[in-house]
Amino acid sequence: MLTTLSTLLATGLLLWQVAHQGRQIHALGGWDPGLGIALRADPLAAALLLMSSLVALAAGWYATGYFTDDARQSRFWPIWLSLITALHALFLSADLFNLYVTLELLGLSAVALAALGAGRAAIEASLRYLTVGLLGSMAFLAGVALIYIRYGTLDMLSLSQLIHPGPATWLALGLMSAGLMLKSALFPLHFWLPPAHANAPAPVSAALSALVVKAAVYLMMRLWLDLFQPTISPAASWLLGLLGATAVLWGSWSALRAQRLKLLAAYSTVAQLGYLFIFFPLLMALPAGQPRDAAFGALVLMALTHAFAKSALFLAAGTIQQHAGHDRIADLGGTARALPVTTFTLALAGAALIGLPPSGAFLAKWQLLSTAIGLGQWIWVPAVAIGSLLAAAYIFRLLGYTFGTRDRDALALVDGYESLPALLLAIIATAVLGLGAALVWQFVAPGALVTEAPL
Amino acid sequence: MLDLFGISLIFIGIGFYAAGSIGLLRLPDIYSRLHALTKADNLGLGILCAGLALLNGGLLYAMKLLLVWLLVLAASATTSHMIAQQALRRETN
Amino acid sequence: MGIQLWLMLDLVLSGLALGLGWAAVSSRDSQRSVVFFIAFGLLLAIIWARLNAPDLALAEAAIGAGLSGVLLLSALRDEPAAAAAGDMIRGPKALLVTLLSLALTALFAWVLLQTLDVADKVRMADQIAAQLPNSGVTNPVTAVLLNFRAYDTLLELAVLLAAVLGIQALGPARPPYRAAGPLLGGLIRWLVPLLILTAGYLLWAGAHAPGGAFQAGALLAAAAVMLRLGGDPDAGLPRPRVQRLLLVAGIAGFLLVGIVTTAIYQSFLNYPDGWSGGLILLIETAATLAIATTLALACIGGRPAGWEPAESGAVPTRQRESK
Amino acid sequence: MTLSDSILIATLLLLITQVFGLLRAVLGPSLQDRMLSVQLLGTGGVALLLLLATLLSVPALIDVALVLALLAAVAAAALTRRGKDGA
Amino acid sequence: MILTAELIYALTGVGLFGMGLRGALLRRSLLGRILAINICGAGVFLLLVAISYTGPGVAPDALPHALVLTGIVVAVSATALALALGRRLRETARE
Repeated sequence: MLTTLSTLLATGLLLWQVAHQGRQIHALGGWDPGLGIALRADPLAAALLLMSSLVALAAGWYATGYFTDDARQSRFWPIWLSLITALHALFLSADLFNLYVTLELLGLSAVALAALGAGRAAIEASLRYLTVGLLGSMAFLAGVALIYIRYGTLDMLSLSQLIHPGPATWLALGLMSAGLMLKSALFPLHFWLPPAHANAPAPVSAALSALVVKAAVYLMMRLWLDLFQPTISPAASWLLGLLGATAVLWGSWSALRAQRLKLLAAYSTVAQLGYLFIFFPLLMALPAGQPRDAAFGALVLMALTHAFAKSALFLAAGTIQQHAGHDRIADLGGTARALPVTTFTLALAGAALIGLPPSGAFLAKWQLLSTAIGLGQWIWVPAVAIGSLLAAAYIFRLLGYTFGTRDRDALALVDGYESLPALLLAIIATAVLGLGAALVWQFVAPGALVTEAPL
Repeated sequence: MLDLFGISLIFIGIGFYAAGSIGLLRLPDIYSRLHALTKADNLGLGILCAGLALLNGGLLYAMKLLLVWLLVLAASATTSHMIAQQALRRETN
Repeated sequence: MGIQLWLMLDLVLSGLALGLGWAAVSSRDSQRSVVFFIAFGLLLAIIWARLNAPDLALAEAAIGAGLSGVLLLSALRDEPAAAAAGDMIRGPKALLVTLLSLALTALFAWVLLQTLDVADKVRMADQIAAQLPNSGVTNPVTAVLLNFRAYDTLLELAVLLAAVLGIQALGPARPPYRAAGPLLGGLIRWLVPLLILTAGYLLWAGAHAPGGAFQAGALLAAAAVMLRLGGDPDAGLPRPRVQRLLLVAGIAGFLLVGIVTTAIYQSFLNYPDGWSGGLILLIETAATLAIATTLALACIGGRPAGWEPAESGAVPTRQRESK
Repeated sequence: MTLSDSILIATLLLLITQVFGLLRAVLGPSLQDRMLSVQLLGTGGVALLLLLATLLSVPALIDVALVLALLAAVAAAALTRRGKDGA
Repeated sequence: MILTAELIYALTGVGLFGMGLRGALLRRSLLGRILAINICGAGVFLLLVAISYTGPGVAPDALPHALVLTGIVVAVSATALALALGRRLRETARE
């Protein structure tokens, strides 16, 4: 707890520094980047750091009440901290091989945490999660090797000066992207995500869905929108956009048909990640300037909103599961009466997932649509519209059941302390990010990832 | 002259290895294979080490090679014994 | 003539590597796969030696061929022998996957041929050579691992730790082996001291010659594994409380040095001039102990008895043993 | 023919004996047969490393040979230990 | 293009990578998959070491060696975790 708090404090300091002094570079060990490893904190990294610190804080707070016996607590905490370490190291790293190591640390910690969920399903899912993750890391590593062979450096800042189009560059990008797509569960490589996320303990699910997959998406952003951007034609990013759009439709549809609450949340993650990938072809088509900054800000806002909303949803689901003993959606009648705060959290998080005002996602989707229309890329509009409708459908279906009554006598009013973290996260997702969206835009935009000059 | 002698020893050592490999391939059952193999390659390694020591000179170097050889000798004696035991157990079951 | 002979050697070695790799990947049962994989590890150690990478050859001999082998073999011990057959997926899907991987391999090879022609071969070698005198050690690989890219190594220790924590969260340790007979007992009596001795030597040698924390840690772990194979359920490891300390020793050593250097020089892990050698040895010693404990615990495959205060996991183990 | 060429030829020949030895691992039939063939690769590998140490003039490869010999013994012990079932 | 040691081993590495990839996608058993992923990784490692080789008697580029050393340790950690998970899975099946 204390660790998480101090991490948050440090992140806050870093954020302030980045906001006031621009991008921060730290060459570890005092060696030139390339020989040594550099850390980089730019607005994007700082925003995601803040996101992961807040979510980790809330989920950690929740976990103190969730794991009841000492043994499980003592197994959970060290791995939990190593997960957060990995996330933060990943967001800050500016070295391709170092990123591979952080990816592995993240992957192994995530698997170990997911396996804490009791039962065969959790173990089975985390095994698949592990093999898929390892395969993804291997593809990523092969790409990194190719980059080193071609350019003789792993430092992303000096690489951005050297990089130019060519077969080695493209194959390296392809391999790294394939690995990251596997890790970020982009359709059709999403098959492993729903079981792994749905069977983990609630605070773990929250971190996995909100943060861990985001790490892979963050790296995709780094590669496509920053490092490799000058070497790829916008057409290549259409593939990502199309896969994203398919993910939106398929994920939302599966979420609508899900029988379990946590499975619903997991499928919704597949869909929400899809939106992020729809931004790629738009951003690639835009020249540097205000419209691109606006679209980029929307992408970050979307990612942040999803992180807070989804972690809130999973934590609320955990509370429901603990009180009801199950999370079958059809049997959730009476929940609204027994757990009003938790149900309110579900509704708030749901609003953010659908993209209702005043949530951050509303503004982000608005920006997404207007950019797509402005660029004449009409194809994304129906995907976003249908996806949002489907999201509305699965959220209202869920809420409909929770407000329903059931024959057995109503559960006692037991909402308390443990439902607060989820509520806070949901409030951040809807109100804070919605009302403070301008700040996000302002913070992220000036440096919107097109600052090519190192240092 | 010393070099020639050393090289010859190395080739003789490799001859033993070859004998071991052929034995491993051609002999009919596991026990005779085991026998052929361990005899051949342990002896082969010893002779080869002697040849290398002659080529390079230096007492420390020779001692190191001797250590390596003794180690392989002891380890392979034990492990082939264990493999034989295991094979025997498998057959009696 | 020399060049042709080298090329022949290279072709045989790589042919063998491909053959063993293929055998390990596509054998019909897992027992066979494991044996081929161990052979593959041995061969890889030879290939590293051939490619002038003695540090890697050491690590591969210790970890790749040795400890991975032990790990996989004890996994075989758990696995029912019958689960072997029909391991490969067949049919149209298999054909598709084969074709796709073949295409990717061909593409990769083609790109590689294009790239090797144009790429600058020097890469980082010059910079490493130039800064080596300032690194405090003379073995360039150790300089990269513990000075230039020390941060990677720190995170790598974290990876090891995370893996072993994950393993221990899963359940109690594997049942111990029965006590060693005279034959194995004899082997253990001289092998274990020799392993420990060699570990110490490699740790010390790492500064100026191939060797270092990983190789030394792996050898120590191998010593622990030998003890366990001989019937010691705790693999010669100290009490759980001490084990915990040892597990984090490597990371703690790194962080301590890192924080102190940050406080003094505003730069994480920036060793002061003249101190580098000593600090590196300090960190390496801590890391060796941590790696040894971690790898040994990973081979044990779960919580050792008495790991958690109210642990009941040790009981079934004992019961199975007495059966 | 120079000295190092002859050592190179020796190395090549040794490697070829290893290839033949590994055929036993492919043919089997029993696990013990395969293990024997791996054991051959272990001692053969030690010899190969020693030859390479001279050829490439990297004396550290002798240390590698030593470690390989040590760890081959550990792996072999693990290999035979698993047969003792029941525990 | 002349045949060099660098080229031979680099291509072998690529071959092992492809082989491992295929195996990881086609093997059913956990052990088989893990082995295949390890072979896949070994291919990448071989590629890295091959391109750092500069001929006998010349000091090679040490950076890839250090990376591969890190990679080997990461791979063994992942293998150990995967095998422990597999064991746990079988135990839960028996219970």
